Amino acid sequence: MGKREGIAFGFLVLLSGVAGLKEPRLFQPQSIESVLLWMPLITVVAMGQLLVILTGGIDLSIGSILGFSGIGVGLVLKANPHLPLPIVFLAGLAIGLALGAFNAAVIVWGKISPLIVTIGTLAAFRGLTFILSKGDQIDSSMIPDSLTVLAHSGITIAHVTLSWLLILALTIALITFATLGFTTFGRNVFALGSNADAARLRGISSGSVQFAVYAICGALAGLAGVMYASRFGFVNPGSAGSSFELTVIAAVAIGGTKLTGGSGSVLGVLLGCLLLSCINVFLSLLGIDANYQMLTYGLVILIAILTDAAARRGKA
Amino acid sequence: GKGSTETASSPEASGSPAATGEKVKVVFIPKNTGNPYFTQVAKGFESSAASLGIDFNTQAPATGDATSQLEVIKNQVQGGANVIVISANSPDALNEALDQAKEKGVEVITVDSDLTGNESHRDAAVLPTDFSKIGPAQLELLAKTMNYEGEFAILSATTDAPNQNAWIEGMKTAMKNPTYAKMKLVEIVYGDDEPQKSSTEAEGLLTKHPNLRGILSPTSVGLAATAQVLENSGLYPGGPKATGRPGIVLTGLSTPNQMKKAVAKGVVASFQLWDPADMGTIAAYLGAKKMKVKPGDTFEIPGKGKFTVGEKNVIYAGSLLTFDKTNIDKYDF
Amino acid sequence: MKDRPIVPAVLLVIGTILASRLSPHFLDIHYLLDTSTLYAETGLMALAMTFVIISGNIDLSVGSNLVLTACLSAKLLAAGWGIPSVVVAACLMGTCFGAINGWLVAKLKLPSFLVTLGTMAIYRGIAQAMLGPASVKLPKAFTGLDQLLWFKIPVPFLIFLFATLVTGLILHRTVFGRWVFSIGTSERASTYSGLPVDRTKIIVFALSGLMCGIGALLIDSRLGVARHDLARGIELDVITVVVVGGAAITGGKGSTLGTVLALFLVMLVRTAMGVANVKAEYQLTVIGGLLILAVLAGNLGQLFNRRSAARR
Amino acid sequence: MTKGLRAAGITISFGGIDVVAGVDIKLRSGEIHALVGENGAGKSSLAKAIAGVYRPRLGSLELNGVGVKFRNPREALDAGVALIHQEPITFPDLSVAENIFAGHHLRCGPFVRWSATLARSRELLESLGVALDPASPVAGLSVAARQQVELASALSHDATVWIFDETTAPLTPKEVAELFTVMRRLRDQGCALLIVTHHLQEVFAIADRITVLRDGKKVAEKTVAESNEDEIVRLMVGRELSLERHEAREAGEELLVTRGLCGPGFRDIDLTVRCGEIVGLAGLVGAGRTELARALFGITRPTAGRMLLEGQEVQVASPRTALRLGISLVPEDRLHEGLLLPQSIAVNSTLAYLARLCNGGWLHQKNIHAETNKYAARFRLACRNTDQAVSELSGGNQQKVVLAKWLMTQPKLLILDEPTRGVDVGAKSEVHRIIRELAQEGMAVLMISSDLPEVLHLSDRIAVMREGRIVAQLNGAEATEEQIMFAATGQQGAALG
Ligand SMILES: Nc1ncnc2c1ncn2[C@@H]1O[C@H](COP(=O)(O)OP(=O)(O)OP(=O)(O)O)[C@@H](O)[C@H]1O
Ligand SMILES: Nc1ncnc2c1ncn2[C@@H]1O[C@H](COP(=O)(O)OP(=O)(O)OP(=O)(O)O)[C@@H](O)[C@H]1O
Ligand SMILES: [Mg+2]
Ligand SMILES: [Mg+2]
Repeated sequence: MGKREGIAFGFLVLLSGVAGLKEPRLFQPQSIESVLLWMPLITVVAMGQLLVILTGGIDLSIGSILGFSGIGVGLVLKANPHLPLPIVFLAGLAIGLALGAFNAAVIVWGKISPLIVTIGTLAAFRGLTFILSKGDQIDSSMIPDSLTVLAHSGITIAHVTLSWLLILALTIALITFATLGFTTFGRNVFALGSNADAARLRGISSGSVQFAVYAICGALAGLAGVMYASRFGFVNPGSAGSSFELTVIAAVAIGGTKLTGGSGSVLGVLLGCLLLSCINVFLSLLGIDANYQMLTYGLVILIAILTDAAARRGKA
Repeated sequence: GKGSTETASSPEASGSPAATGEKVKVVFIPKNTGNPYFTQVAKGFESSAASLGIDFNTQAPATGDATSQLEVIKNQVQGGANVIVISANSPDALNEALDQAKEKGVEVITVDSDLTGNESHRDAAVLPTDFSKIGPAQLELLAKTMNYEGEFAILSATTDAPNQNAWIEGMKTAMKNPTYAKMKLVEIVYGDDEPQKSSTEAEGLLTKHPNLRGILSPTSVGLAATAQVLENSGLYPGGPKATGRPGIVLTGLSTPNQMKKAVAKGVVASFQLWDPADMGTIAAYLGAKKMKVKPGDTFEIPGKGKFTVGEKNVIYAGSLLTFDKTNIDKYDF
Repeated sequence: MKDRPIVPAVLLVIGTILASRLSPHFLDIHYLLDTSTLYAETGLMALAMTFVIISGNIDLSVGSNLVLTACLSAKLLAAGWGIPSVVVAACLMGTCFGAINGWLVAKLKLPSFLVTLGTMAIYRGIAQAMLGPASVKLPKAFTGLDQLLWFKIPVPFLIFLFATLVTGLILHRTVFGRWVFSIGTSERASTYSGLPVDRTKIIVFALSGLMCGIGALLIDSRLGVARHDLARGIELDVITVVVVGGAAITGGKGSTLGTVLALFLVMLVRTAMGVANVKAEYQLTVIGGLLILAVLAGNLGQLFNRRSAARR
Repeated sequence: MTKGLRAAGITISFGGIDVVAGVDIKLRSGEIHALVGENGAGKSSLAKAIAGVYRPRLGSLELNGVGVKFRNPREALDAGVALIHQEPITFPDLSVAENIFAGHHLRCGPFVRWSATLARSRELLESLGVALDPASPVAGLSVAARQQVELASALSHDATVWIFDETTAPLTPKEVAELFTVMRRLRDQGCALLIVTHHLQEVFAIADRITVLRDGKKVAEKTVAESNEDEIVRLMVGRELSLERHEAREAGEELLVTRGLCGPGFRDIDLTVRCGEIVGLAGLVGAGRTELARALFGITRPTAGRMLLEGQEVQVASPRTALRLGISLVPEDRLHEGLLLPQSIAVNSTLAYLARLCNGGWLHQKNIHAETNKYAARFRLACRNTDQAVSELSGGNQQKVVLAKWLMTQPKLLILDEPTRGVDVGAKSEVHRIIRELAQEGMAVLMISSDLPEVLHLSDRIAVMREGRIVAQLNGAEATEEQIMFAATGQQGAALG
């Protein structure tokens, strides 16, 4: 664990401590499960976003990809309610991969800034989601129990259930960790983000690295679409994944990732996701007045950033 | 549609389209696109559009933000709409825009969501049913399943949703009735009509109130999310975790399609709503005739019945339907 | 500075021709001018965002700043303040909220994305905490500025044009503007050149805040009410406009003219589709696709040029 | 069939202008070939064309008698052609070891072999005599250190053709000597080497053959044996250069005085610079000279000690304060600290002086261009016009822009950190002349340079730093290279390789 991760972790412990003083039930298995239920979606998408941000790019379209995949998979399930689960997940992954590959193609071959491309597809994919769904939502009756059950059953340790979704998310985090730390592809991701010119001169194909990260990011957002259906039991073409991009980028950034690329860690991002999950669950558990929740949320995020900055200064 | 012969003969009818024999252009502006509830409202329009001889069109903003409808209103006025039927995203942010439309001779009717407190900015309102009755009816539905005793909580949409707040007020008033003396409203939480937030709030309720017996969610996203949370926790009556205790009952407002599974599983015994299409039918009629209504007026829609214009030009479309295992499969919306 | 925003200009012309074919109601100058009032706030904030983005930063809090200032101004008016003093107060408040962002970014060396992500929630959060579900009505004397015409041009549009002129001159014709470009190109080299880097950043964010303040007055006047949930998501519109106008999100590149043309382009596309009854879902798809195409068109020329020259 | 690399008729154009026109060059195995020429002559461009960075418009390459075409640097490396760039191009966020192996990681399937990477890096760095920890990050290393990391990276390839583009420029004699050992070893192993440099004594110390470029054309190819420095200089610049001798000047008032100044990288600095005096600051790479200069200019804060300017105690809190006090610094790292690469020459050269050049805050284009043109002419800047982007200039010409920027501010104290790194002989003598003129007019100059002849040639006084301290102060007229190197290394007999 690096210094920055340590700080993020410390902040998290402090936050939980303070909140726990006010509401001891925070440490009940139920509350912990609530936090853990918040995690999977954001974690999976954040891993993709981490890859993208490490290369110095950004993907704002993930929320719309999530929605599109959720609807797409929902329609598939509506037609074939008995589809085996692995195929359902693969379908989500494939839909996401296709949309991500579209982003990638435009960014790499069109040489357009990722921000512009994904602002564009943020709107376009959402529009396509509406068109695909014909404006109807995927209701709970179209989503089989075998899928929804994954959100609340899993491995139980000390009365706390780690849902299958969480386990899937953590597995993906682990794979990302291994990929980034130990494969040449992962190292090329860092190299590209650290200095794109140098990467080119060293013979790293920035095009294929970029293509891969946006495609993977899309695929993971697509997977998250299936997880969304599993977690909430319905998918609305308008609200599924909407504004998710800011939450995810916040998690990645709070986890100490440099937004200009080249530096960041999976552990840090996991902590960022955990921090956001905690804030959201605590807001509800502490019974903070609904009208004060946004203010509190903003303040906590700002304090987290300031803590990180103060700690970095202390080091320097 | 030059050949249209059906023209409004009502004395209140006005405006050029009728005079020139052109079809009345009616546009419906829902809160946002992709919302199944408003799809159903639009069906009401569509089913009567042909017989009324109106040129009907739905134009939704992409998001349900307070100001997202402004642009749609301006564009529709420019596009020659004669009647704007709108489910307002905000009770007052549209005031100025609607006034400008009215100045240009456009009739403004609100459906489902009125401009509460700003009624002068529209000509008429078509509301699902008498709002003062929804709160008590919901409470009664919940109370019955709770055996009129125990703690319950409300999961609403946003803090500033006028309809929600009106209904919750109605419930609070009804709570004074001695029938509900043994019931206690422990908390009102807001899920912002987001699945994520609604789920977290519902989970929070279960944790914070170990003696909770009931949850009431008069919003479809909230009800669906809470149903999923209850199902997962197994705390619903007869659920795996509810052994030796009565379980937590859940009810609220939602469309039948969204709740079919939860009802089948017994997570939700019963819930309520009206048929949103009724509002569409009535608004289409009012629009087609370009009626300038005033309180006390009555009119009859063939096949629908007689309607009376109430205070502040409000027209109630119908009555509350209660859905449960026995009847839910008869509905498809 | 050298690269002129040709692409938005060309698209604007093509778009206008197409739009007038799409709907007979579109090409109506009064209507277009009237519609422009809906975009006045976006436009003002985009003018300042051009500075912010050229300086290598981003301001996500503009929408929240706008709303908070709008609510506070409405409160002041309701409390009986006179209109002139509220106008001054709104400008000051907006500037101040912007300067807070700038101070955090410049003095504490925090990434602007994170800072303004935080203040985005905080500013709107304050508005919500202050007003709750209620809305503040504005006095009649204050409303309807968007309907006020001066030589048939709505006042908000005039304000926007005036702001364009002023900010354009500052950005492209003054030493300060040059500093903004320099800092965005290389903050380190600018520091070594003795430029007032921190002060410039704070001013840039304060300017962004000032535009939010002016925008707040416009939106108050236009809607007649102030609530905490207005102008949600407007920051993305603002950033889109600036980026389509040719500003590089990495800093050092962009122009006022580009931003203005891009604003007109976005306005044109939305309005044209709206008046032609294109459904929201198709509108979204088309707008998203057009955005990409617009930039792609600009790049095609470059790609072509590059091919013919020696490759780096 | 000859072993080695042959480039024939290489022509490279930018925007329709041929910056290299029909150059033939032959790099033979077991031979060190020097490429010399003025700034902007096209040396780096030619080197890049050979190594697959640029694709030449015309011309062909032949490696060991077989025709080759490199579409990118990767293909060149795979074929055994390695280029060490003029400006070190590194990944600041990555470790030294990873910088060495980025792009060609030691791997096992898709996985990186980390321990092998670290071990190999350590070996490579040791073979270069560099004491850098392979696990440490590259961010924060000096230009010289980064240059050595890049060198190590190149050496990690099994290349047979090596191109060193001004690799010695930021290095002090000790490091240069080590580098020469490496070059000789490569040559003896049968590699073909091309070195680009502006130091002709280096050429004559190590090269076997010399090619001279002028304005993109090859003007001569000579063996070292049949030529001499004067001839090469004449061929390069196309005119006679008068190398003025050092003349003693009368030093004026004390301008800068430091007493016990400490800070990151330096300690107990007692230094005095008088008006009209040029003080040279010598030392090895990493001696802390740059750090001292930064502190004097207000980039970093001294932790202890006093600094007096014209007798007044001053706190230099920022470069801005420094500028107001009349202190200017020509920084060492021109790419990151000196220039706004995508911006024009005019923008860059007037950046520090802009506020004074344009009164009232309005840009005064006429003044800006007049001032820029003045300096462009004075430095013989090779450019299309002053609106050309600095990124398109050759390394030496970029350095001239940086110099122009700081001379415009007319400081009282001018601190120069490697002012002539990458500057050709002609321009260098021009820069020297200007520095001397400025001193004559009463400016105090503190010059950091790793180029000992330059230090000896210009300085009235020479301070030598070692491990953050000033270990010797020598009289400029009497000092010798041996004395300086002795003080800098603390051991006898260290000298040029
Ligand atoms: N990317 C580019 N675009 C346009 N012109 C360029 C570009 N790169 C180099 N040039 C021009 O090509 C000419 C040769 O540049 P090059 O870098 O090869 O010179 P050099 O001989 O290495 O000089 P130096 O000794 O200063 O390093 C210069 O006039 C330079 O301005
Ligand atoms: N080659 C190197 N090996 C080890 N450390 C180095 C090297 N180069 C720089 N450093 C680090 O940088 C610090 C100071 O470097 P600085 O750049 O100030 O020295 P310098 O004398 O100016 O060298 P240069 O000749 O590169 O200008 C040293 O204390 C050391 O920690
Ligand atoms: Mg060169
Ligand atoms: Mg140095």
